[in-house]
Amino acid sequence: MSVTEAQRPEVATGMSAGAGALLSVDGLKLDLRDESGWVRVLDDVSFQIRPRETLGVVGESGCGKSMTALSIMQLLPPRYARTEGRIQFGDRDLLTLSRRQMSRIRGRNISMIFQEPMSALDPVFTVGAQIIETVLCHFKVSRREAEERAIDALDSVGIAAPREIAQLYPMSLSGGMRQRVMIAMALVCEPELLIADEPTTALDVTIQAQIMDLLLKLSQQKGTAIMFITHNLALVSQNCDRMITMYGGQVIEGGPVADVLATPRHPYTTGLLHSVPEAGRARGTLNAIPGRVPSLRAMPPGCRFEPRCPHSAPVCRQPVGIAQTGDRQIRCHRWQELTQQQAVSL
Amino acid sequence: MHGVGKMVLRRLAQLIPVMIIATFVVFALVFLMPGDPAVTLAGEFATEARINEIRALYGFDQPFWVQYGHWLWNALQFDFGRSLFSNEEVSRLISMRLPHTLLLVFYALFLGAITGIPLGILAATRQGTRLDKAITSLASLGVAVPNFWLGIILVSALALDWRLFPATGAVSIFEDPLGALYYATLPALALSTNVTAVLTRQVRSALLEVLSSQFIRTLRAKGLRPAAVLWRHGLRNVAATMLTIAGLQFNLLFSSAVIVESVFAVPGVGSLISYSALNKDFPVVQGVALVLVVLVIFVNLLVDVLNSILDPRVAAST
Amino acid sequence: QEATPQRGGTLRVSMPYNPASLDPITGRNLPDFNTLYALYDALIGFDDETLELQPMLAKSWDWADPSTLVLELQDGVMFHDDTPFNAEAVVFNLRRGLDYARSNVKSDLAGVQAIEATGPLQVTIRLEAPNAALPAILSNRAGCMVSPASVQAAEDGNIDRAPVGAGPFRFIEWRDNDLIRLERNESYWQGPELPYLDALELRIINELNTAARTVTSGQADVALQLAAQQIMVARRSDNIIATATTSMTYYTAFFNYARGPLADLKVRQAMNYALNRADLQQVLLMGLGEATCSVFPREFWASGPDAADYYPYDPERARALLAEAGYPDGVDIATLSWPDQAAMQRTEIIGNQLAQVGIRLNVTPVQPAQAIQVFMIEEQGDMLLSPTGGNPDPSLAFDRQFSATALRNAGKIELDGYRELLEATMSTYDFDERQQKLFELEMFVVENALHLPQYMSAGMSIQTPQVKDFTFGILAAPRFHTVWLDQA
Amino acid sequence: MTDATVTTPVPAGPARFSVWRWMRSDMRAALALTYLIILVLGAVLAPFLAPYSPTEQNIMNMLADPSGEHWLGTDDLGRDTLSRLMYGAGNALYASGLAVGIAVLIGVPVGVFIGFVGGWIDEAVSRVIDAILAFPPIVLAVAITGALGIGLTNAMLAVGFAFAPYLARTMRAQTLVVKNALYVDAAVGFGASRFHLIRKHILPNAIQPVIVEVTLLLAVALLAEAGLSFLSLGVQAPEASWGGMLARAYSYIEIAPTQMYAPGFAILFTALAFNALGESIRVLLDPTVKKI
Amino acid sequence: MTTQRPNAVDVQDMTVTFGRSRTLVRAVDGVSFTVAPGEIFGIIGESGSGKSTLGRAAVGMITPSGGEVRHSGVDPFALSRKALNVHRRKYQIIAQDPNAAFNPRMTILESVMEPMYIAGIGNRAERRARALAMLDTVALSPELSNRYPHELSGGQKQRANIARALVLDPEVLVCDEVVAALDVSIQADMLNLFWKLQQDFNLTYLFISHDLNVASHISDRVAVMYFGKIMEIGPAEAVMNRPLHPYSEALRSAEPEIIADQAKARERIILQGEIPSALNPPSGCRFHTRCPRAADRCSTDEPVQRELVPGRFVACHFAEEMLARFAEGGAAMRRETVS
Ligand SMILES: Nc1ncnc2c1ncn2[C@@H]1O[C@H](COP(=O)(O)OP(=O)(O)OP(=O)(O)O)[C@@H](O)[C@H]1O
Ligand SMILES: Nc1ncnc2c1ncn2[C@@H]1O[C@H](COP(=O)(O)OP(=O)(O)OP(=O)(O)O)[C@@H](O)[C@H]1O
Ligand SMILES: [Mg+2]
Ligand SMILES: [Mg+2]
Repeated sequence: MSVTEAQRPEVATGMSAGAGALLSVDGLKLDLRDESGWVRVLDDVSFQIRPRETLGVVGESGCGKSMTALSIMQLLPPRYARTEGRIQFGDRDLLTLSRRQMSRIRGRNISMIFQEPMSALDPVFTVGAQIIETVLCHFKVSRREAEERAIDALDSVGIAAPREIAQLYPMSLSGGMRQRVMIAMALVCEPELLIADEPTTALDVTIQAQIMDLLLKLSQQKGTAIMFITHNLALVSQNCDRMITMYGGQVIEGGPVADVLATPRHPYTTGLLHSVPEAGRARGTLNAIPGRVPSLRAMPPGCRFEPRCPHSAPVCRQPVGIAQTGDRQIRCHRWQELTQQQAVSL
Repeated sequence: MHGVGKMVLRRLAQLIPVMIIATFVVFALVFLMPGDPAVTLAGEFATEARINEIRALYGFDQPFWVQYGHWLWNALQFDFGRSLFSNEEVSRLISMRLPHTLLLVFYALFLGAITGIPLGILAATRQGTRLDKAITSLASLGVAVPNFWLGIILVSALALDWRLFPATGAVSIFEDPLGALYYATLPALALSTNVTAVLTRQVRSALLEVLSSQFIRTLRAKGLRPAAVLWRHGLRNVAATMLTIAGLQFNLLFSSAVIVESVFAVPGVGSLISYSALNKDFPVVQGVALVLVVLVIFVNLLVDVLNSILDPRVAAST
Repeated sequence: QEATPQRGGTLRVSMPYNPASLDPITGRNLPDFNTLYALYDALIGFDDETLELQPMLAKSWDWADPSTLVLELQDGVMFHDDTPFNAEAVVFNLRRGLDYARSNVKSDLAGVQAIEATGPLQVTIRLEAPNAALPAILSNRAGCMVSPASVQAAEDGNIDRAPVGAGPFRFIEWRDNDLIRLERNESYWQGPELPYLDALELRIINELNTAARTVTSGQADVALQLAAQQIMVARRSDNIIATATTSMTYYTAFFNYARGPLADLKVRQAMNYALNRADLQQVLLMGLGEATCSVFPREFWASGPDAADYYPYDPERARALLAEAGYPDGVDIATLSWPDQAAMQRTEIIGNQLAQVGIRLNVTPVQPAQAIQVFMIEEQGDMLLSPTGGNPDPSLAFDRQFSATALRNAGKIELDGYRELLEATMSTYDFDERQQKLFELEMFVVENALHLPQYMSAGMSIQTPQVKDFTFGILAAPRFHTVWLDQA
Repeated sequence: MTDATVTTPVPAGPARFSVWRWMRSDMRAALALTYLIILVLGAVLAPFLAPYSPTEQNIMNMLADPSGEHWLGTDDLGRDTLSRLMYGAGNALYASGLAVGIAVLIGVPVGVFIGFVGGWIDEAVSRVIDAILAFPPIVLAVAITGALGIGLTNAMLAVGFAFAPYLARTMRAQTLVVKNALYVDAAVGFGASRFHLIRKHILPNAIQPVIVEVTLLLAVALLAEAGLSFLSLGVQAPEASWGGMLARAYSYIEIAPTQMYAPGFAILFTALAFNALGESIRVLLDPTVKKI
Repeated sequence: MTTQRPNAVDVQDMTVTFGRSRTLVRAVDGVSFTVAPGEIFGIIGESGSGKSTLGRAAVGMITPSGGEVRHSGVDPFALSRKALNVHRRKYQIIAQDPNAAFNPRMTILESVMEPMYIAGIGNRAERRARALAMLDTVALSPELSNRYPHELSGGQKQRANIARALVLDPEVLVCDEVVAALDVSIQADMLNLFWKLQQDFNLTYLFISHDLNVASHISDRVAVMYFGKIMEIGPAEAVMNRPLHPYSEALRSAEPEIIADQAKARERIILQGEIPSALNPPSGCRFHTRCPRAADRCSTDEPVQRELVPGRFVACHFAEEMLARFAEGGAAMRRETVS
């Protein structure tokens, strides 16, 4: 089921975005509308994904991980969502594309898999039909050819009897199987980028391990870059090359996984790391981050983590931008001080 | 499909007690009605002796259980007896009248569907706009309007003033299919408002729910055009809802037909049953009620079967 | 009409009632005659306007003695099934009326002792007692001649739905509550010309407005048994002819005068004085009927000169009578009434009029069938508002309402003197004498205020101008054999 | 336990339900409610407001067209249509209320009971409900009215009986859902009695969709009353009922066609108002839509 | 653990089934364990392995179809319905989903007062005072008490949930996935709270979790469940670091860890396939269809649960081999972890 280079649209080949990034998100802002009006959900989100790389996105529930992904895919209804900024994919700014152009990119160049494998597949079509549909949507091939590709795709995600499984409806599949189908569907057109939004959260650990393994293997084989969204730091630590941490609709820290986890610079990342329970760790002494994420309508004007931050200082009430040092980003007024303190305390 | 076959069998098994209970309910109700068919049978200038004679002749003096049992036994052999008042075989009465009612009901369903479904889709895809509000308001109107009143107004406007349609009557669908449709148009129109309204509402909300569900996002994420998402996946997912609504409406349409048939002088079972119930024409009421109940149950069964073919989840859950 | 009758065409008739049966002796309702007289000829006929008896299948009839009637029959009459009509057939029919379990004419023929074919075309009927009403009875259901062969062929002798007579039209089909189709009897005994029509289609439409509409919209030629509203509407239209003829049906309220307030003559009379019949008739029949205190139309030969206007509208007198009767504060009358709109409307007006003098009606609406049960059999309520009438013979009209055996006499009592007066009307065959006796009986009923008569109804019909020579007779039983369609 | 906290003042929770805010958020419901309030007032104050007595006949002036004297004309007995409409409003509300009341009184307890106990009782009663539901409701209502006797009250009792199974079914389904809710489980864990479970947890949570259905049923009942009156089962002369007025007007449709409109529109508007209110309550009660 | 006092919970060979004949599911199948008073007993397993069912049956919320349950020596199922209702108050469950645990029409305070109302404790004012005190104990600010459930966050609801479970002074608390629905930072907070409450009130916990880290962090001992059976029981730390059952080992290895590079390098056991259908369980050892070590006998003989090392019960034919491996490689492994 190889796809010849010629079939690939221009976006992918003309890889001209800065620093060789496949996807480059720049100052992304997102406003959503609900009953009480517009609210800013994402504020100045910037990050890059390089070809073939796996980027982990972590953060607590509601920090805007999914919204970032959906903004990239432009899957938010325009009536209820406003995006600003730049989302550069290859040589195009996705935000400037027409709906038609965008739907050609979706599923073909960027695909996405979702958290809930239970509800992410159309219950009234067989899984085979849903994969075939994807193929037919992007390639001018015969139905037969599309079928073959679909079977191949199911085979490649480790489904033992792909022909039989293709005849089944989603409801007769287990969660793990469904997620495999989702992956098969996402990868059948061999996209350059796969956005995986908490693909294993609803699964058991053993199945989670299978799925993660499969994702990594496939992405390596096909050279697909992955944006891997999760709230599980450990998963990121095991599976990703680089990571960003989000908080309150902003990216607050980013860099190579090993570096960030070894020497977290933002107090929030530190807090997250310390709150993970472990066997043998003295009970009752987990390092919890006090307080809660403020509501989107009541974000502090300065650093958004300031009210919960153990290192909060008056300067933290000023707005803070993101700083780039080497291949790491950090959004904190006091990161340099804190790094030194840490160094001293060590 | 394996699951479907099983479901049909199960439903058929359930059907038997339901039908027996249903016949019992009607029999009991008709029995409880005060008044005596013997009085009517005896005629305008009857004497009391004659009435007693007739009572014995027809077995009205037997206890309830005997009469019911007798009837049930015959009904099991498809013998519903004869009308007390016109001596017509009930089965013949039904076979002559049911087609008229069915034509009306299905015609009304059809009219309701071709208006309600597009309106529902339109409202759902334009959710929150003026158009949506206008359509939902229209739907409310459709539910609130008394059918027979609408029928009367339709008759006076379309039939009597403009002479577009015949005011009354019916033509047998078997003798003159086009004529039958022509005759049935006004009454079906009067009946259909409810179907239109309910379908509009339900299609709208079901489609909204489907369109906001997770898998729609998946479909769009894999590059499907909005039109394909709506027409292929959205509609297929609400098909079960539409069918279910149609099934429920089927029953309610019979209800409305009772009155609308009399306004339009349609010789259907609706007018027959109300007329016979008032006259305590046991065999007719019984027979018609039984046939209606079987029809309703059968249609619901059909809806379930179709649903389970359309939607595998239904097959699994039953 | 000046024009000469034309042959051919199908007359489409709308009528509100499904016949109960097309067997004359098992049917029971007056509107059945819409069809019965088309299918069957009776032994004796009558004039539509005067109800004067005429020869029909019996060329003549004679009282050999006060309890023996001899009929001479027409020769050469064939039933629709081509079996001959003769004395045997008459004997068969009359015996059937007496013996058949489902026969509703048993009481009509009650006094018949023997029926004999005294010749191929002569039948002799012997009675237990003189009965002047018998010829009239033979013009009605009991006299309608059915083909004996058809009865013998039918299962259980049940020919309700397979009528074979000797009338002008033969039966084709009866779709219950929908349509009855009849075709011309090609060998009708009254001549090769008659009937003029090729076929008759009687469409049953229960709803009167709807029925009337079939004529205005051209779907039918005639609509029968309409109400005043439809006549009023039709009269506005140029190409619809609406007719209303006073009929033998009258509106009244049956009393249970065996008990309660209505056992008191003064209360009954008070009610009669309190009723403004003219108004009532004007509103309900739009002036097409005839206000009366009697049970017959004024023109009818058995109706006396003083009965119809015996109780003028006199509320003062009514109040006085009530007070005399011991009800100075008014009286409550438990009233039963039919639930349909027309009946309710009538009840409301009557109630309103009576209330002016303090007679309060407590109305319970009941279905017609139920009303008989409740009022006449269970003997609940004081009075029942209902139309009635259409008896072939005046004596019968009294007998069936006021005799102790009559179902309508809910109290089952006869006032002193009633029985003698009734029997006198039955036992004389001299027209003038009988008329005199009937006047006396009528006055007895009126003076004793045995019921609350209101007005004579009118047989109402509408038709298109193409329909010729159609009349809706005084019995409200149309005959179609002389009707013709102007097809020009 | 720390007793210090006992004195901690507990500030009032979030704002309670307010009709005013509800109405402001939903124009249609506001309109409907206003209409219904006017209707109720009209019905209650009819003796003072109505220009004429509803039963006062004037047969010399029957079927009059609308005029300054009779705004909506007169009926077949010369009674003032407007006055009858106003008095009829009371009957209309009484009729719908009675029918729905009966339906609730029968349907809700039965539904809760069989849903809660389950087992063969549920199975058996559900079959009976299925059987009754297979009847066209008006046919059932006609039969029951026949058995009870003619009259507005009896007709509406019949409609109530005919609707009860619908409510019972909804209630049963809801009960089944709520019965398995975690909070019911929790209460069982605290040793709650069945009565307590039903009263405190199941009923309040299961009744929601029924409340909506009830509002919608009010409209259906109103239409049913008209229908039954049309079949001469609901009249109770000389009292005014809209259905009865409509049925009566129908016999004069060709003489005085305008008589059809007043009661027809009264029924239409009232049914519309009930529906609008029902829809609004549906939104109001929907926990996923936080309106107020 | 003192042996004098009877066990808080003593389960012997308990079986719980659902459905009948063809739809029969043995959700819990012949399980035995004991929980001492004041102990935190962790139950680990994948979804559908029967953890919740076990927990519910252990405190008498569902009646087992076989085996025995004793609460401090008392058989709750021998009690009358009334007595059971009273008894049950000492054995509470806190369920996984805090969002569904509250009647949406009752304020938090009302919900917390309800158990006392049912039990007939005190008058309204007293109940209210105690409820507020309890809410304070779980660090829920009193101004939240008059709110409705949907107006609270998941963490806050879970606190209220705990408060409600505690107002009747229970002895045993089944904590069924109590932190699964919460974010990490809140989860840490809750775990601390659970620990503190256990200390303060001397509670006995059955701590159910599918998250190995969570369960082993808080528990004294853990039981590993698979498909209705207990595979292994032992001290938390020991089961985590030196699993004696291939399933425990696989779980352990599947659980991701934040030790950046090392983790990637670590040899991971990825189990093949998924939990088989509950309607037709595999013969022999239930785990053999997925077990990397499975041999022929595993599909025929069901391994018996035995005590290999004092306090460690295992049901696997190869348990002895696994134990031996630790005896050899134990030292080396420990060295590895330290560096
Ligand atoms: N329609 C909407 N209107 C207003 N705010 C919304 C809407 N949808 C989502 N939000 C808010 O946007 C924020 C970001 O949500 P998002 O789903 O991206 O979070 P997440 O990081 O993916 O969380 P999770 O881990 O729970 O998936 C949340 O605070 C959410 O409340
Ligand atoms: N009420 C019930 N009726 C039928 N089967 C049930 C019922 N409750 C649980 N089961 C079945 O029993 C088995 C064990 O379920 P249980 O809920 O105890 O698992 P669990 O380990 O708690 O899973 P999870 O992690 O998903 O909560 C499952 O196969 C489940 O389908
Ligand atoms: Mg998300
Ligand atoms: Mg569980």
